Amino acid sequence: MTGQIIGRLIESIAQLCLLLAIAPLVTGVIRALKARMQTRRGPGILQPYRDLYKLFRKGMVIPETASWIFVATPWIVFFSTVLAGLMIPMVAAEAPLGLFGGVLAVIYLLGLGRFFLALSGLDTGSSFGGLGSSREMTISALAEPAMMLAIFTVAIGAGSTSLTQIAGAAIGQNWRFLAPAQMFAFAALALVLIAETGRIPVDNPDTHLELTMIHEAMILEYSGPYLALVEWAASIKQLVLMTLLINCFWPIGLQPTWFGFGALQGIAWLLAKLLFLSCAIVLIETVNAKTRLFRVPELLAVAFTLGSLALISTFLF
Amino acid sequence: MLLIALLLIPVAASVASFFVRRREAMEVANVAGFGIVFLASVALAAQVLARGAVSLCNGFFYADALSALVILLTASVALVCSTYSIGYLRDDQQSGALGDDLTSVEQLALLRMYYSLTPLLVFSMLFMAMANNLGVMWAAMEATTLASIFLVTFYGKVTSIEAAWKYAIIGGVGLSMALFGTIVTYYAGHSLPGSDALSGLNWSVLAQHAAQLDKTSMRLAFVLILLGYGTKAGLAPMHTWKPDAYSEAPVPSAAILSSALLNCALYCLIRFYILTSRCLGPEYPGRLLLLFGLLSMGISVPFILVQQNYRRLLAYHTIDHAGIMTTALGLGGVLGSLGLMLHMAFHTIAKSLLFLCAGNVSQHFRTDLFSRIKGSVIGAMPLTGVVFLMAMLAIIGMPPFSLFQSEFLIVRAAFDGGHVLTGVLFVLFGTGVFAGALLHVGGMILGPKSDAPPAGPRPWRDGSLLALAVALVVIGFWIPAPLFELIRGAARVVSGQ
Amino acid sequence: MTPFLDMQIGDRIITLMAALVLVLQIAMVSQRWIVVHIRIFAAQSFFLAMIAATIAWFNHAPHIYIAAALTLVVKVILVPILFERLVERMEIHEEIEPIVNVPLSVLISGALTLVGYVVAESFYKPGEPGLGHNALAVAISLFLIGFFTMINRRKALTQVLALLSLENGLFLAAISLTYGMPLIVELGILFDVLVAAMVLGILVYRIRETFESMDVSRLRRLRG
Amino acid sequence: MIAELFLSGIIVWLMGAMASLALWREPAAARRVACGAALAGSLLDLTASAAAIFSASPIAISLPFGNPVFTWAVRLDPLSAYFNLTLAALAAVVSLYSFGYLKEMEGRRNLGAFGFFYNLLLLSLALVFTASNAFFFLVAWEVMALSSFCLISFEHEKEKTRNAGVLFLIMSHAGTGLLLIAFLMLTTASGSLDFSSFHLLASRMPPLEQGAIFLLFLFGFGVKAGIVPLHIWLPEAHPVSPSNVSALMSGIVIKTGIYGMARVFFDFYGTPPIWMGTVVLGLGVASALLGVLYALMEHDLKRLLAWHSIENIGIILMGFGAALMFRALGQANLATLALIAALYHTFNHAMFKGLLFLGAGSVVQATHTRNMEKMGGLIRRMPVTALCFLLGAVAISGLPPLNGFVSEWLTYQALLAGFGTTQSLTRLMFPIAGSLLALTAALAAACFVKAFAIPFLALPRSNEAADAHEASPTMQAGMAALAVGCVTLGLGATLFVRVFDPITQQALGVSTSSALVMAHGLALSPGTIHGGTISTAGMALLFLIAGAAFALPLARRWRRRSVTGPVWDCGLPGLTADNEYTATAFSKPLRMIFSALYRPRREIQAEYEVSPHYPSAIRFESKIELTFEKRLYGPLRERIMALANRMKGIQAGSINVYLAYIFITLILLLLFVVRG
Repeated sequence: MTGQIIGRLIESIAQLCLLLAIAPLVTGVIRALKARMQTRRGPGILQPYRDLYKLFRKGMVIPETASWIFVATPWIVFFSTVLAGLMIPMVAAEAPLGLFGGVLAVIYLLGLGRFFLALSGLDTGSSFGGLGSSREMTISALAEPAMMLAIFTVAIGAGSTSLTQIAGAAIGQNWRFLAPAQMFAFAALALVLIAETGRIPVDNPDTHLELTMIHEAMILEYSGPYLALVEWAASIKQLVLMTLLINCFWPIGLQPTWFGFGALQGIAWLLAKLLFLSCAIVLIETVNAKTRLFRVPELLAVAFTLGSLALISTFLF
Repeated sequence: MLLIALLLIPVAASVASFFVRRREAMEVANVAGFGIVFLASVALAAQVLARGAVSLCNGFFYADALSALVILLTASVALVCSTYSIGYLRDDQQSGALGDDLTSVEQLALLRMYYSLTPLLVFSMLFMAMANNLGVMWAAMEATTLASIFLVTFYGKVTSIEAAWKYAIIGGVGLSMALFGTIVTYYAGHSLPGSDALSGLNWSVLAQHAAQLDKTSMRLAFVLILLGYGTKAGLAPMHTWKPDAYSEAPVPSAAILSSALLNCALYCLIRFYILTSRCLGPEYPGRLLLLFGLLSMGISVPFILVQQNYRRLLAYHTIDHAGIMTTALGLGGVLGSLGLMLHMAFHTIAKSLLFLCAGNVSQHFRTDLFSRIKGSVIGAMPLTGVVFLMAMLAIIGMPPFSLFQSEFLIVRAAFDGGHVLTGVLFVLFGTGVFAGALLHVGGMILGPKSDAPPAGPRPWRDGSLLALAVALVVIGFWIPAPLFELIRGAARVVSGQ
Repeated sequence: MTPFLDMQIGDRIITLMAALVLVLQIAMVSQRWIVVHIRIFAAQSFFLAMIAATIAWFNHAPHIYIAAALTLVVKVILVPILFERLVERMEIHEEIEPIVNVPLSVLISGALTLVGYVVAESFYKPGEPGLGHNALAVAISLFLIGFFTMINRRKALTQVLALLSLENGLFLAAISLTYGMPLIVELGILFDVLVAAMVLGILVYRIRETFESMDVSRLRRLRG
Repeated sequence: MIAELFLSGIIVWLMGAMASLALWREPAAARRVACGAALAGSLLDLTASAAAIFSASPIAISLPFGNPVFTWAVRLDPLSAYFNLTLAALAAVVSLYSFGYLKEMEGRRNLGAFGFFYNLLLLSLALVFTASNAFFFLVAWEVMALSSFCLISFEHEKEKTRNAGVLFLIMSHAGTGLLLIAFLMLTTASGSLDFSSFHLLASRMPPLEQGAIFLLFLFGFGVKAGIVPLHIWLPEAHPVSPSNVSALMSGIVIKTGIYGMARVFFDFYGTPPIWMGTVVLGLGVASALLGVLYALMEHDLKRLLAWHSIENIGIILMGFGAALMFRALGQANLATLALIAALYHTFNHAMFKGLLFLGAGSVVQATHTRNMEKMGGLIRRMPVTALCFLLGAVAISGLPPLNGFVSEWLTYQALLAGFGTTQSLTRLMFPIAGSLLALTAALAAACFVKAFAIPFLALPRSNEAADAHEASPTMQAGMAALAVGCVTLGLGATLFVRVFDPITQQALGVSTSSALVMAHGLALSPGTIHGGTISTAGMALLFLIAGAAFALPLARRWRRRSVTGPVWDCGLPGLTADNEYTATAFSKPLRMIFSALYRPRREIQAEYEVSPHYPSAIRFESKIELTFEKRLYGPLRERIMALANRMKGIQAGSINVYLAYIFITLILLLLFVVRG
């Protein structure tokens, strides 16, 4: 009993460190790869760490119109994202906080963060913030059904919404993702991921043009440590979603448990898979242009269709 | 003895108010007379409850629970209306509604006419309710028409004469059909022993030997009776006189016509229904009654939906309820007849109350049209407004008011009897009427206060209003055991079990 | 003379007079002048009284004599006089213009007579003393034609007349079917008829006063 | 004992009604008496029903009213008791709130009448939930409708209010008509009016009747519950009534429809055919989606909340539908899960919707407008209200760790498990419904970002908003109580689910709370073979720890380094409220994306002084079209009225025609007699 708890505790701390550590790395890698693809030199892959470090040491400006919501939001976003991160299997199939919630909880925790981020966007009274919040909430709402369908497909396969169960069911059958249902679901979830993490063609993470930006517009008024928190949370969220994607559909190298040398092997696999996925994302980002906001629904409609195809094909095959 | 008293007192009141000179005297004569009549009717009800059917002058007068109930209802309505009409007519006299160019003498003549005709009307209704001989019953019914015609023309307006004419002619035709029916019934019974005696037309006698009556004649007779007394009850398509007469007559008379007189017409129908169903079985009369009942309910719906005159609205409500009670009669059986009798009692209270409220409104706002009422009734006269709304909700079958109970019983009877279509139509029409009534009356009563001066005190009218209102509310929660027994007794008379 | 023979004669006489009554009714339908209208009504009522008397004679039913006498007094004398007075006082001259034109209405009344016979047939039982069912047919026809006349008339007064002739039908039915109702009932009914005639007369008068015309088809203010 | 408690609650309400009516001349006294009695009665009822849920046998009481034909009988079985509990919990708080809320009206309005109808409403609600025969149920049902009508049209001098009240009463009465027919069909079959005689009766009837009764009940109760397309009265009636009444209306009155359905579906029906469940599930999805979509376009704060009531009713119906389908498929455990989800959400909705309406009430009272565009910045002037409203918003958006999340999660679990229960194509309905539920929840979140941010955050948009003041203490207390309720129902889920055991036992013969609770009450599981788990308490705990350990100290440290400055205003000097994002602007993307449904119309009027590039004033107006009102009910009404007007020709005034009617009838009947 107590042993279990302590075990969970260790796992949680380990995964927590992993999350906090490699989240900026992933962002950095993606940026670097992108630069390379665009034949720019670009920043080094460690740039995000430098940014965070710098921001944390800076002072900050709080808008005079802002209320306590503005101050509370970064914390809520950060904590809820991290908490979501502890509920997914990264290295081992056993999610450290699996007991506290499955995939639904993950989605809704991210939702909680988004909710407050949108509030803070409107809190300052700047029209950019409102613009960002409005677009963010719209897109995420439209992304929701597709995501849910994809997740249902996966969950139905495992007969559970517990990620531990899902991943556990995936272990061993490494090529399961070739099944049509899995592929459709994967595609759907990938599209959703792009929308959720604010990547081209839905949003452009590294621009500050009010016509194009969504996420950046919401957090336009943040500065210093709070900006650092929000950015960090964003990268963690991206990591979480990517991990979710790869470990649910492509469980190669997923260890049954955290303990023993397997863990290192698991981490290695994880990094490899993340790298692969990042490349894919970079590819997509480079070959596509950002679409108009009112084209985004079409993209998500495609995702929804893929999701339902996935369902139907589980139903057929 | 009671019966004789019940008949003589109204006549006395009528004669008295015909000869006295002062208005107060007439008022006293009326109120006192109807007061005594009411007490007598209560006594009669008690007697009937105690000793069953009362009969007098070797069966010329005959009063069972059914008659007792009708008499009781008539008497109570008459009493309330008499107290109400004191305030009402005084107001008319002051406001010159009787006719602007009338001298005080002429006005007094009008009042005299009113105060002496009303007791006559009541007299003929009571007489009809206790006459055993069907022919006499018919004669009394005709007398009610004759007595009420000049109440309709009371205001002497162009429209009121028109209304009176339609009332008289249609009523006359209807009653002649009823008479034809009565004759045929007599013929149907002429093979019975002692038929050529006076008692040959006695309901009690015919009811005993109903089985031996000539079948074909009874078929014809019932059709004629249905059309005839149906005209008086205002069943579609013989209902056309009703809105006109009710909207033109002075409000108290309209109240009496629409509640008490309706009961009387239904009473006649019931008597013949009993004979016919005992002779031919309940299906034949039942189906015809259902047909006319549903038709009346259905016809009243569109007119209520698009009505602009609230007194005509009430008139169409009466048509609707005549239909409801006819349907109940057609359904028959224990439930149906109990529902019918309960509904008769409840409807009498609610409908007369509604007319009295309408009277207050039309006297204060000087119009019968919804559109002309500026501001809200409830702002101008709170009591009337509240009571009006309450009574309207009651009449459209809203619980906790009592009419819901009777209508519930009737619909249940319909379903139990397998008349699913009837039940469904009943509910459908009920909803239609509900919508129409609520749209109009809700809009009239609720609303902003108008800047018009609020109405002054009206002790007589509001007193009568309150009395009825209290009765209406109380009866929804608790019916005095004797009254319920009386109603149940009447229902037994109808269902024969 | 055996009662059987009497019976037949009685039947003949009654049928004959009933036929006359019917003819008069149809004549009323086709009639244009109010005064003549009233007179025809009087004649019709007279024949009714005669029928009543005959029935009373052949069936030895004394109380029918009273009914006959009352009919004579009320319908042949009082009511016509009352109405002719009314006509004079209101100096009505314009003739009746029916809603349906005369030939058609005569045809219709023929058809109604047919209906009357059809209905009466269902009452005919061979077993019974013949006296009656012919008369019943006539009675029903009278009733229906009278009714039709009411629909067909514009003038208030003529409507009242039609109503009364319709009641004549009832009277015929009463005496021929059942050899008269119990006396008191007859009295009550006749009294009612009398009062009704008076009341309607007064109404007619007031209509005339307020509308400067007796045309009831103009009474169309109350609608909906 | 329980019976006495319940009866005393009833009596207290009755007394309160009478007393406040009697005191209508002294507003202050009337207000105190009315609210006091309501509060006391609710507390009594609360204890009674709480005890009744777990009492071994249902408590039957017969009230001393009615007449020999009809008995006024009530019975407290677990289901009734549960809904009574919901009622009492909400009513107590709302009554507390009303102490302060009604003070504003003193002298201006007849508080005596208000108190009368308010107590009458509570009374009739309690009786609706407990009535044990068809007749008495309908009586209570209509009394409830009537008192709601009087409370809705309390401010009847406004025409909008009058129309809303009348529309409500008419539709509700039409629904009652359907119920009447359905009940009487059952009565004819059972020969008695008593509910106990209907138990499982409907399933024994021939299929056609069974279906007819089902549909009659569904739509009869659906009108009151406000399911699409019978919802049109709801967004009209709820906003116009006083806010404490709106809280009751949305919180509990529409739940009477849910209660009725629960009673019918799980008491009168044994194992219904599967199409019934499908219909209910479909209606649920439609109501949820349309409700939230229309809410998004709404800028009247209370109307927005009213639309959300439709949405949540839809979510509840999804649970019912799933439960019915599972029953048809013979999956008692899953049926239990779905039923629990639905009932749980019922209670939750009562809590957070009550909270939101009370919050809206305070806001409206402070700003004298219901239009969000005229509010703003209230979080500074009304901090308590703002906090409570925020909690309510989080809860209704189904975000963890509050109660809305728990019940929606249970619904997901039920729908998810449904896929495996059958091989037929119907199984596809479950995940589709699930994904649409996700869409609904996400849209709701978007909507409540708007509903909280626009009124409470940034700069005030009007003078009223600028000098708004915090609500009175009792009002704050009321809102706080409900907020606490939302939190506890969220964190204490594992404790609360035990309440459902008696109900599911009674309805489905299964009690699963032991299977639902895991890890010593720390986590909640759907009770399916290896379903996932959640632990709202755990999440909250972690949040607290993290907050205490990092957030607070760091925030304090960083504040020293922080300065306040103006918002970035693109260089144009001075950010004013005009620069702020409006509610209309916020919902614009969705308005464009779903324009097929909304059919938006926009009008722009600009006044120019110098050149067309520099307008001096712009007036922008955007309207959407309410499809059902415009396409379904409007034409229907016009048709009926046109028909009625045509039928008026019958009464054309000509006496000859009138006589002709009678004549023709006579001839026809004569021929009928001769022939027959």
